[in-house]
Amino acid sequence: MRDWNSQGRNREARLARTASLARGKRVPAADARALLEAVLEPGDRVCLEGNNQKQADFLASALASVDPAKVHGLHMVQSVLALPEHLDLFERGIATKLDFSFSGPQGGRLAKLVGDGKISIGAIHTYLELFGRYFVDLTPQVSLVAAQAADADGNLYTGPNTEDTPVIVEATAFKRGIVIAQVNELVDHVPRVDIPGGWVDFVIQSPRPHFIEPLFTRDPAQISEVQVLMAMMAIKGIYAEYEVNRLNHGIGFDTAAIELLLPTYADSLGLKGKIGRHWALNPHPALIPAIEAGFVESVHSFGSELGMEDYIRARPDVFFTGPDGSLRSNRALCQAAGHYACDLFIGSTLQVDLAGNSSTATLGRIAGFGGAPNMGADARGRRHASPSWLKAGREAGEGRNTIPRGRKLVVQMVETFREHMQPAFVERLDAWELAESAGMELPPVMIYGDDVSHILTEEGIANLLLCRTDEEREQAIRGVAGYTPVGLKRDRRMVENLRDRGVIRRPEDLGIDKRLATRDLLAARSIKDLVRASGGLYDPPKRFRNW
Amino acid sequence: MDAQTLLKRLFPDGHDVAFAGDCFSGTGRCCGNDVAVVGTIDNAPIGIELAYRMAGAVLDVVRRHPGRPILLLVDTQGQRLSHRDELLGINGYMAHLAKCLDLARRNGHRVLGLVYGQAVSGGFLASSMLADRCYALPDAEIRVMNLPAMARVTKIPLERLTELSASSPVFAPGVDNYLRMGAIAALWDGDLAGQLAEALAAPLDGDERRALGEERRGRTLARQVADRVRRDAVA
Amino acid sequence: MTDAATHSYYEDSARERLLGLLDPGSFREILPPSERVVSPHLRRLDTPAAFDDGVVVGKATLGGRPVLVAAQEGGFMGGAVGEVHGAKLTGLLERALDERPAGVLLLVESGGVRLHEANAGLIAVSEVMRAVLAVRAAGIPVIVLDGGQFGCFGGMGIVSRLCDAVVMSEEGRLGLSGPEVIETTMGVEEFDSRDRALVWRTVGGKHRYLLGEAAVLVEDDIAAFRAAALALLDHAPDLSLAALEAEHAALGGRLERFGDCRDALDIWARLGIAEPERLPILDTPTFLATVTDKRA
Amino acid sequence: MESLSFEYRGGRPLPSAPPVTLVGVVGSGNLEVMVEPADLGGVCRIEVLTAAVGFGPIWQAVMDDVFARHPVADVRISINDVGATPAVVSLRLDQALDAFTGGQP
Repeated sequence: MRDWNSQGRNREARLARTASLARGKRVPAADARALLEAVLEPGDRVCLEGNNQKQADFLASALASVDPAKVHGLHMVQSVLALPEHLDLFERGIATKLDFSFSGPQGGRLAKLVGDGKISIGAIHTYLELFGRYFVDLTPQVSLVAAQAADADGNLYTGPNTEDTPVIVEATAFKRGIVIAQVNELVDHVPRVDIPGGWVDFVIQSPRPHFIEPLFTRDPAQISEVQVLMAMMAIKGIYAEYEVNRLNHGIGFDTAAIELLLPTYADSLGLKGKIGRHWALNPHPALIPAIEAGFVESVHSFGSELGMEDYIRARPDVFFTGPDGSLRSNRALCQAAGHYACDLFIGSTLQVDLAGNSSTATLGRIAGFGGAPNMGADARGRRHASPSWLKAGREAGEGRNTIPRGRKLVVQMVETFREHMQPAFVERLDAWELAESAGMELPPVMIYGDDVSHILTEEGIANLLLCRTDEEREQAIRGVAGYTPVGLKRDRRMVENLRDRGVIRRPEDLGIDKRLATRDLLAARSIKDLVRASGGLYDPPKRFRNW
Repeated sequence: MDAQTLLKRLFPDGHDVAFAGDCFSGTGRCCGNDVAVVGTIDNAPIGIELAYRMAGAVLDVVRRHPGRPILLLVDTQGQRLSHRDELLGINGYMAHLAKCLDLARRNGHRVLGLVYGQAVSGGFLASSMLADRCYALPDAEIRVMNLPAMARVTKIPLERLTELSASSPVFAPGVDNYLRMGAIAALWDGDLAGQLAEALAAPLDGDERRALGEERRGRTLARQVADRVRRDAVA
Repeated sequence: MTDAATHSYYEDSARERLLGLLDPGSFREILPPSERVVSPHLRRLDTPAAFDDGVVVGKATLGGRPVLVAAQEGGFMGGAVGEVHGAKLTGLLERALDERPAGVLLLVESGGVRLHEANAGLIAVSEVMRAVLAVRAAGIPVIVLDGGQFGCFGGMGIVSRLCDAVVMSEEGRLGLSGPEVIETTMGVEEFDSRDRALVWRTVGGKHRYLLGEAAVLVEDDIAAFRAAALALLDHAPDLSLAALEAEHAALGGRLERFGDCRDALDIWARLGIAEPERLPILDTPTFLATVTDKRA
Repeated sequence: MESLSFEYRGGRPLPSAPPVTLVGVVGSGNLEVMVEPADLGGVCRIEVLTAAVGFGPIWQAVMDDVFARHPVADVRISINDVGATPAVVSLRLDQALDAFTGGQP
């Protein structure tokens, strides 16, 4: 007879091996390694929580220290490879297979380990894909997560950085997996229950609070005049034109400049209440002036941002907060919101090719994708209308015999040259070479060209929705590529023609006086200005202070 | 040369210089003159305590021995590099030492410096460089930074710096470079006491280092530029 | 939010600062960029030079009174002093001996000696030091303004404390060895230069003001710097033995009182300031009200 | 370092010689631009000293466009550059020439 509960019995066997280690759900930090050795079985799929913000760092180092003779061949399924320990697992043979989204700072070492045959990569995903596969074919047998606090029943309080924890725990706990949480403190009563105790098997108080990176803080002092000009173009040439009210911004100084121009430049154009009202966005400090000026009505977040706690607590009408007053973030839901419920994504990139494909891949580094492709892709399944979506759809469909349909605005915002005169526009993405050298099935493209609606540079905006042929598309891109080799090879007549048709628009075509593009236009020019704008509620991490 | 030997050779008629830690002070007799001495040993880093003590020694001479010449014998690897010295305002202590030396000069004390060991950056700046004239022994070492460190900071290849330093006195360590640029009036060798006596008697006319640097062709712009800024007519 | 009523000194270039600080239309530059008195040494090291060698000098009026002014440009080589740069400062100070203006203003922003011409720079700084003291001895006040992005370190940190008064904003920094230099030489345990809160509470304007190293603390507003400079023109320089003995006693007192402190917070607590950890976040008026009568 | 020189003819002389204009700072990713009246027989001469070597053709293209926007004669433009991008170079030149010509085309 077939055993229909083998997973349940396997779970019981694992738990039985831990009997001597746990008191209730609590395990002392000193026994973390022993717990992992007892619970894990060779070949397990393991999710080690960590994103670009919160990290289950204590459990990561405990896992990296297990005996490879006992625990080996693990298949890691995790959002981000950020800590050295994440790769130590593979170096020591504890893990061999990897499915992930983003590797950021470890990208170089990851490429080397892949080259050495120590890691076999299943696939590089976007967040939503990876989360989706947790419920389909990559369900973790063991998950190691991080939270702020736990009570005796194992109820977890994540504080503002809930992030990936719900989706990981849900997938694990309801398929008979084991959930182990590291917490900063053990308390009698958690301020709110972010993860019900019934879904959590073990709780370990970490000797140190879990690491958290203030990744979304951009010091306005570093925003350049060129970025101010580009932000003016984004506001006047895209946000105002399409009445963009639901949106997501990538991380970067370009988009921070837009946030800081809302209360000044956008307000001077009479756009308050007409653009930028609803956001899927981490609580960017640079958004404070726009919130205070009354531009922003709501913000739902993937994660939180260090230093924003008191400010968020004082603005519950804007942010999603719990009864305890602190932010409730949720990466999976915010990614879904960004994909389906937003009309615009705008972000920067490293390279754009002549079809508008963009990539942040560089040779010798496997960096992955994170969430940008989920935001920066037309939501083909979308059915609800908005003025912005309909207008973009009309432009894309004009002159074609197609049924009416909307389009998402996906804007790539790049200066034509990056630092050290590296051109942002190229004939061929480095991603091709990376794919060949790393044996990848596809070149790692961040945003596909057919999803991109606009390319915005200091030279102008190219509206790719209005291009009717590949040749037009190519010339529209060359026409905003400035003095890069790609830009210099433009067909000048064709570019002028595209400009006449409004496919390419220069600052002067948009009625923007370039002389106004100075840092004086920024609603905050320093971190201290942001603190002031917040009424002293924003408490920036010390590395961002100059006081 | 160690400080004891140096003092013997400078003051063959005797001295009562007392050593305390890395600092010394007292009086030497040179050709019938009493000369106040303030100095440091062992390449001492000049931190706030040392700067403060040296300033105190200078003030003491001004107060108690009006007009007595002061000879600075400072051997230093530069200012002390520490968080705590910065916290307490080391630049203020260095400036205080400089002000005290300048006070002595204005009150008629001849102030001379003699570099006998190392003279580096801030430690040199706040002491012997404030003297009416500064001299050096031939084997002394004067610098801001050694070339390998300079290459790292400026990102200019070491080979290039080394090559250029053969022809330019402007950046490389070396007593001769400072001599050519006018900061060192002369090198003392042999009869140190005799040279000290001469230096005490030589006439003075303000800060002559720019003119000297121009004359010796080690610093060709400073005098001319400063003069133009001082005298150019302005609309 | 950028307040139309204030104009940031920190954000401005050296030339913009002069325009905002001095009486409108009064500034006349000496050895302007068109004279092309540039550093020959930078060119030999394949490094771009600036037409003013990173310092603007000239004469102007402040509140109708004649002044000589110099402004260092931190954006060019960190405001570092080379042969020409230093000679311009020295020449300007010596010009004061001839012209006897109401005061000399030094808008400092400098990492110290320019390594590309290190010997020339070091000697030049010592010439500036002697010239500052000569001007003060002649009864003309020399006033330092320090609120730029690059702070004031190295030889210029010493120069600043030779002057009659230092006016700082809390963004300004004043010290001898920059935190990066200390970290590179002595290790990150000695001074973590990336811990900006630590850097500012060690060498920033508020701490300098509490120690008495800065005479006046103003907001980062060019009009506030102007008002402070104007008020200081009436300062009478005093370099007498009595004055230096008083300074000696004060510096000795500082060593005795705070010599064992390891952090600015210890010093502030010892000054009798309640909740010293709150000082960094206070705006300038609140800070000044909080520390009244508490300065060392 | 590299020095580059460009000359343009066919510009319009200014009615009166304006004072020398200087904008920008010789700092990383930035440049200073000095514009002076000069008796050059109707020529506009641009002299560039740049820390970034090998970008002559890009400078040429940028300067062509600058002159098209500001066709001036008897003007000497001097540039000290520390690897500014063409966007920053164009911006500084526009600022300097706008200030120099006082808005005259």
